[in-house]
Amino acid sequence: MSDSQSIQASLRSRAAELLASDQVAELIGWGAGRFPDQTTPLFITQADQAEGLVYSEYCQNTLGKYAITELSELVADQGKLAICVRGCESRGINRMLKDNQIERDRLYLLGIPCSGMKNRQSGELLSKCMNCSHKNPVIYDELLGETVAEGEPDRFGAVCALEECDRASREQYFDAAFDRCIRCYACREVCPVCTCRECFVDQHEVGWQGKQGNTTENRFYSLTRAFHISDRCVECGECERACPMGLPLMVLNRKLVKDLDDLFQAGEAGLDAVAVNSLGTYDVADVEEFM
Amino acid sequence: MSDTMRYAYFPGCSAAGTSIPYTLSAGFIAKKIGLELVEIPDWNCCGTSAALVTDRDLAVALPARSLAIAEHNAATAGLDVATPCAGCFASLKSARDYAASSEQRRARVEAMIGESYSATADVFSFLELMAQEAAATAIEQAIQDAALTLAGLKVACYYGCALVRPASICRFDDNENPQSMDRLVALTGAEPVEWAFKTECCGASHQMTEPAAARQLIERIFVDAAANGAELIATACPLCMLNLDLRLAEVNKRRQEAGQTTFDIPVFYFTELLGLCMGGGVRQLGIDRHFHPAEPQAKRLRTLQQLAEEQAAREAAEAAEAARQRDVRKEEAARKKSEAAADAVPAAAGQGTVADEKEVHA
Amino acid sequence: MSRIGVIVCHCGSNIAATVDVEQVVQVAKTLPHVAYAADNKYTCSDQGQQAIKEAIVEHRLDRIVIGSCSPRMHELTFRKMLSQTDINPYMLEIANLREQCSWVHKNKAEGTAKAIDLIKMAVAKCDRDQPLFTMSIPVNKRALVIGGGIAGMQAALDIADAGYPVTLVEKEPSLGGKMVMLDKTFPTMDCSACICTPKMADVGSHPNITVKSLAEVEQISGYVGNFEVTIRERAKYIDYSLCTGCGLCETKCPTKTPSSFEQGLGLRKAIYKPFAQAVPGKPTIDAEHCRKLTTGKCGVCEKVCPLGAIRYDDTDKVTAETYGAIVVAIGYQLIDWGSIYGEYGGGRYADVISGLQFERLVNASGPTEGHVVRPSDGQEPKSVVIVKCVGSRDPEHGRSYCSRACCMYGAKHAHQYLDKVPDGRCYVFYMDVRTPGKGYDEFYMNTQHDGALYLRGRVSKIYQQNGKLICQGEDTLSGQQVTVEADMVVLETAMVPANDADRLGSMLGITRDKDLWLSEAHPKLRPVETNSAGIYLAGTCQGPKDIPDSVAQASAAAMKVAVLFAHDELESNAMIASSDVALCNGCGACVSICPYSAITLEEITLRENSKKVTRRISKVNPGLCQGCGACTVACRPGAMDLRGFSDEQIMREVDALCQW
Amino acid sequence: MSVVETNVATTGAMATGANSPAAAESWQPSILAFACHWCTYSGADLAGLNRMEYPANVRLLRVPCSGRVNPQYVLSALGKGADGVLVCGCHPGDCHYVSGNYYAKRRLMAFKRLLEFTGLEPGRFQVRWISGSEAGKFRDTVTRVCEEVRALGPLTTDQRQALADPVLAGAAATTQAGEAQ
Repeated sequence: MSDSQSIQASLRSRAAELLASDQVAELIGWGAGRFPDQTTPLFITQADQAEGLVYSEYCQNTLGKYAITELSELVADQGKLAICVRGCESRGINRMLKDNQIERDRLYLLGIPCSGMKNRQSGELLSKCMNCSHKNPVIYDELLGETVAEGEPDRFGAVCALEECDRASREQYFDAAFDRCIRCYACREVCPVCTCRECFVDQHEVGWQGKQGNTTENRFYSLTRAFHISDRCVECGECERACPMGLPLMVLNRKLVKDLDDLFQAGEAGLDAVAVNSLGTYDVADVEEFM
Repeated sequence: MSDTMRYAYFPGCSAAGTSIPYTLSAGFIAKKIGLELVEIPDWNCCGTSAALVTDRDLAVALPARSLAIAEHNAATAGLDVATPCAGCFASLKSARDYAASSEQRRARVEAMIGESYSATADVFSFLELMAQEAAATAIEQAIQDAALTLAGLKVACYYGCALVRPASICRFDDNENPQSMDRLVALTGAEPVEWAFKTECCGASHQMTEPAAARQLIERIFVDAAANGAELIATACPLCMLNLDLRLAEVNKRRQEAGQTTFDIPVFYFTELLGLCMGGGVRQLGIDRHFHPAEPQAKRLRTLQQLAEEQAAREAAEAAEAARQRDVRKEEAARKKSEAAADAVPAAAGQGTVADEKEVHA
Repeated sequence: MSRIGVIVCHCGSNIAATVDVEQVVQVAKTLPHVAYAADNKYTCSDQGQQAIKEAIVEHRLDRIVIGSCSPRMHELTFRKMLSQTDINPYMLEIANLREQCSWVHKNKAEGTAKAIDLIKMAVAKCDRDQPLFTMSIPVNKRALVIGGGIAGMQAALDIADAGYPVTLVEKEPSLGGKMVMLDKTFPTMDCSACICTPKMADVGSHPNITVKSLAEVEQISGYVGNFEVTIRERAKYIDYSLCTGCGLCETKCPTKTPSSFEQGLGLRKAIYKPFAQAVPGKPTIDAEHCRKLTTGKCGVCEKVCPLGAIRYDDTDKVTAETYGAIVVAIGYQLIDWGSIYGEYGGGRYADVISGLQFERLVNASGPTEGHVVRPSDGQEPKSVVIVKCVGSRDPEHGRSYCSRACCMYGAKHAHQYLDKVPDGRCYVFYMDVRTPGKGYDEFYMNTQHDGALYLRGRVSKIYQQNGKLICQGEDTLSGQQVTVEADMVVLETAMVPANDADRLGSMLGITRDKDLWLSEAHPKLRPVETNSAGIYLAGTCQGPKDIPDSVAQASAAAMKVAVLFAHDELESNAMIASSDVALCNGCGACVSICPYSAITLEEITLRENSKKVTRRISKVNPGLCQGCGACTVACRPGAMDLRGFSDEQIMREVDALCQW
Repeated sequence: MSVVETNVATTGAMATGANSPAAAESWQPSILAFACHWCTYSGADLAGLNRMEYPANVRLLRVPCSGRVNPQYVLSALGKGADGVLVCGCHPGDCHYVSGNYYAKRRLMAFKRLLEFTGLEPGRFQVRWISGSEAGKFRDTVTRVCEEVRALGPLTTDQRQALADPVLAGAAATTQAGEAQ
C-alpha cells in the first residue's frame, strides 16, 4: 500500500470514528471528482460518508480557508469542525487563528505529511509544491502517517532571477502579466490571508480600484493585494494555482516575504498563531534607506 | 561538539618539549576514557607568541593553515580540533572565529593561506574538552574503577589568562571565577580551594623583557595560593606550568634572602592529578620531570580502602580519646567531691559548690 | 449635494504678487459643487471673516475652502469663525497659497497654475468633509499616585493641598522609599529621616490623602479624566482599625529574619514595622516567615495583642476606583552588582557592600547603631575603598548612562567614614567627578580636605587575602598600577528602573527607553508629561536623579494634575480614528500598532443577513486617540478610518491633482 | 472625480500634454508629495518664510503623520498621472505620535522595493525624513526629486495613453487599452 493509500485508509476510519462519536460535526477533506484522478473538496457530516473521502497525489486544493465559512455555519456546541491539514493548510490555519478569524477550540486538525501534489494530466509536481518549506503540518491534533523529510526548498529562486534582470525587462515581464489579468479575483477567494469582510476593490466610495480593465488598474489590484498579504503570506501558492491567466503571483508574494525577512527578520508566516506581523511592529534600530 | 570523543589533535610546540608531562598524562587519560586524538599532519606554529604582536594577518594565517589542513586531511576531516595549550587554543579559536564571521573575511583568509577553509570545525582546549559531560563522566568512572583518591590534598586550580578570556572568543565557563577545572579536580577526592588568582596573569610573556615584573606576578599567585591553604597548584597551560614551576625556585630564593617564608607548592597539570587517580605511575605521567619536586604530593595518593581504613582508625582513635577524657573528668569530679566532703565547713560550702559548678561548666 | 464656498486671499500682495488671484477665482467657480467663489484682500481680518459669514448665508454654503496662508497659521482662526455660523467648524479646508506657493515661486504663471491645483485639491477634499464633533470628557477630580517615596509623597501632598483627593499606593509596608533608608543627605548633611519622616507623617494624616500600603496597581483602563484602576492591597493579617501600633506583638514574636530595610545587615521579626517611624505606624505579618502562617503553631502575637487585632485569616483586598489623573513615582532600584561583577567577588565577600548598605551602617538607628564596622567580624575598618560607577557608564557590564547622584553620595560616604573613624584611610576610585548643583562641588572639595584620597581609575579586581580586601586598580593620572589593602569596600552602584517599570509602563501606555526608564513626552518641553494624556512622571522612574530634582519634578507633576483638575470637562480631539463595524473583521492589527493603547477588541452581537451574529470588532477610545492614523494603514479591510483625513478625502485629493 | 475643463487648461502643470513631441521639451513633471503636518509640512512653511525658491511642480498633500500614508495612495497616484511621488515625515525618533514614522518606514521600504521589482524607476517614488527646521533640506529634496523625475520623463499609464489617443479616448473604459511601454 502506498503512503497516500494508507493515509486515505486511516483518514476514512478516523473520520468515521470522529463523526460517529459526535466529537466533530463536520469534516473537510477531499472526494473524487468527475474525471479520473480528479479530486474536489468534500464536506461530510455523517460517519457513513467517510468512505467517500479520497487522499491521493492529486489533492491539489488547499482546504484551510473553508474553515471560516464552515465554522460560521456550524452551531458552536454541536461539535467541532475537523479539517485535513498539510503543511500549507496548517500554516493558513495558524494565520487565520492569529487574525481571529477562527477559534482553535472549535477545530479538530487531522495532520497529513505531504511530499507534494501532482498535476492530474501531466503527472508533474504542482509548481506550488516545488519549493515547499513545510511538508509536515506545523499544527494538528493528530497526525495521519509518518512525517516526511523536509527538503531544501529554493523559495526565492524565481525572485532572485528577476532581481538580476534589468529594470526594463522586469517592467516588460510584469506589464505583460498584468495585461493578462482579468480581475476574476480567484486569487483573493482562495487565499487564507484574504479575510476582509469587503475587499478594497469593492469599496467604491473610497475609490481605490478603478473600473477599467487595463494594465494600470490590474497592476493596482495585484500589487495592493500582494502588499495586503505581505507580512502574512504563508506561501501556500494557492493563488497562483487558482489563477486562470497564469499570473506569476507567488513571485510578487515571495518578493515581499524575502524583503521583509532581509530587512526586518520577519521569518516565515503561519508557523504559530502568535507571532507579531512584521509590518505591525518596528525596531528603532531598523535599517535606514530613506535619509 | 563532536558526537564521539574523536578530535583532530593540534599538539603545539610545547607538547614534545617543555610540556612532556602534559602530553604523557593527557595521553594516559585519553587511552583510559576512549578519547581519540588524531594528529593533524604537517601542522605548523600557531603564531601566538610572535605573530600576534607583529602582524595581524600572520596571526590569523598561521593557525588557519593548520585548521585548513585538518579539514582537507581524510583522517581529521569533519572533526573538531583539540589542543592542550592555552595559547594554541586562543590562536586557533580566534582565527576560526575571524574566518567564520563573514564571507569576505573567510575569502581573505583563504587567499592568505592559498587553500580553501570553511571554518566549520570548532576548537577546544583539553580543559574544555574534558569538562564536557561525556568526558567528565568517563573520567569519573575511570577514577572509580581505579579506586584511588587524593583525599585531603588541597589544590588551587589555576586557569591563567587564555582559557576563559576573552569571553567573546572562549565562550566557556565564568571568566572571573571559572569552575570547570575545580570540578574535574574534585573528582580525584582532592579539595579545590577558593582563591582569587584563578585567572590572573602568570607573567610568562614578560619573562624575557621585564623579568622583575614577571617575578612579582608569579609570586602573587603563590602568595594567594598559600594564604588559602593550597598544597599544590593545578594548571591547564604549558606556559603557565613552565613559568610557575621553573621560577618558584627563584621566588623562594628571593624570599629567603628577605627573611620571608618559602613555598613548597609544586605545580601540576590537572591531567597529572586525574591520571594519578586512574592508576598512572609517577614516571608514566611525567610527574618526575618537574623542576620543583612534585613527588611528595603525588605520594599522597591512596587507595579507597586505605582511606577507609585511615578513617576508621581515626574515628577509633577519636572515640578512644573522647572516652579517656570522659574518664578523666569523672575522676576529677569524684576527687573534688570527696575533697569537699572531707573538709566541709558550713560557711565555705556554698562557695565551694559554686566554684565546682563553674569548673564543671568550663 | 454640497455647496462649497471658495475664498482666495490676496494676503495684501503676499499672495497676489506671484499668483493671479482673479484667475484662480475664475477656475474655482467652474469646479464641481462650488456654489460661490470670491477673492479677499485680507481674509483673516474682521472684515474678511464677516464677508465669509455673509456669503454663507447669501449663497447657502455648507462648507468653505480658503486659499490663504498655511493652515498651521489660521486654521483655528477660521474654525472659530465657522463656529459662529451654522456650519460645523470642521467643514473647512485651507489651500496653502502663501508659504507653499506665492512665497516660493517667482514665476507668476507657474505660481498661478500651482495655486489652481492646490484649490482643486482642497475643493475635492472639502466636498467629502463631514461635520465633526468634540466630545466633552468629564474629569474625575481624584488623583492616583503610584509610589510612596519622596517624589510620590511630594506629588500627593501638593495635589492634596490644592484641594483634590489623592490615593497613594505603596508596595512596601511603609512610605518613605529609598530616601528614608539614607543616613544623611548631601551637601547639607541634614539627617535624611529628620526631613523625610515629617513628610511621611504629613501624608499619613492629610485629610485628602488615602494611603494604601503593601499595595500594587493591578490593572488600568480608561483615559484622561477617567482611569479605571484596580488596586490590590496584600493581606497585612492585622486589623488596622483596632491596632494602635503599640508594638507588643513585635517584641514578643519569636521569629527573626533579615530585614530588607536594613539591606540584610540587620534582623527583624516576622510581625514587624520596617522601621520605627514607619507610616502607617502599624505592623504587618510577613506570611513567608510567620510560624503561625507557615506551620500553624505559634500564635504568640494573637495572645499578647491587647486589642485582638491579629487576623491570621486576612486576605488580599482588591478595589476598583476611578481617577482623573495618575502620577507615576515608582522610583529606582540599585543594579544587582553581584551577578555582573565577578571581578569584585560577585557577592562572595561580606565586606564588599553597596552604598545603600553603608547608609544603614552609619545610621544611628541602623543595625550597628551608627558604628562603622565590617559585616564579617564587627571590627572597625581602618581602611575603606569606595568604588564609583559600579554599573554606571559601563556598557560592557552594566548601563551606559551616568547615575548622576553617585559622585555626591560617594563623597558623602567618604566624609562620613572619615568623620566616624578619624584614624581611618579612605580611597575613592572614580572615572570623573561630576558635581553640578548648589554647594555640591564645595562638598566634594571638603571631602578631599577631610583626607579622602581620590584615585582616577576603575578597580579591576577585588580579592580577599589574609583577612584583607585587596583592590587592584589603575591610577590613570600617575599611570601606575595601584593595589590598596582595604578592610571594607563600598560600591556606589548604578540606579536602574524599578522591577515594575516595564509592566506598569506597558499597562499605562508609557514608552520605555532602551534601559527601561519611563519616557517623558518631550525631553525638553514636556518633561513630566507622558504620551498618555493625564499620566505624569515624578522622580527617578523617569531617569536617575537626586532628591532635590525628584522633589522638583514631583511638584511639577502635581501642578499638571492641578491644571487638569481646574477643568470640569475636557474637550476630546475631533479628528480621531474610528472603525466601521460593517468592515472590521476583528483581526486586531490596529490594536498592537496604536501608540496610545486607544484601540481594543470588543465582542458585539448584531443581526447580519437576518441572523444573530457575535463577532469581534475593534473600538477606538476617543479619550485616548490622538489622530495619528497609523492604524488606518494597518487595517487591510479598510474599516479603520481617520476623521478629517479619511481615505476617501485623500484619494479625492490625489485624483484632483492627477486627473486632467 | 469628474474631469474639469477650465479656461486656463494650459496653465496647470498637471494639465500639460506630455505625449506630443512638441511638448516634450517644455514638459514639466507632476510630483505629489505627502507631508506630515508636524515636521515636513512645517519645514515647507519655513522654506516659504525664508523665501526659498524651488520648482513649482511639487504639490504637497498634508497628512497628520507619515504613518497615515497608505501605500495605495502612492500606487494610485502613479497610476493616475503623477510622474513621481515623495513621502516625507519626521525623522525616526522624532515622530509627534511616537512611532508613526517607524511604521511608515517599514511599510514604505517594503513597498518601494516591490514597485521597483515590478519595473518602476527608483526615482519615481522616494521617501525622505525632513524636520520642521530643515527648510533647506526640504528645498533641496524637492528640487532634486523634480530633476530626477524630469530626467526620467513622463510615466506612461493607460489613462494617459487613452487620452492621448483620440480613438482610445472614446473607448477608455474598454479592456486592454494598450500595453504600457
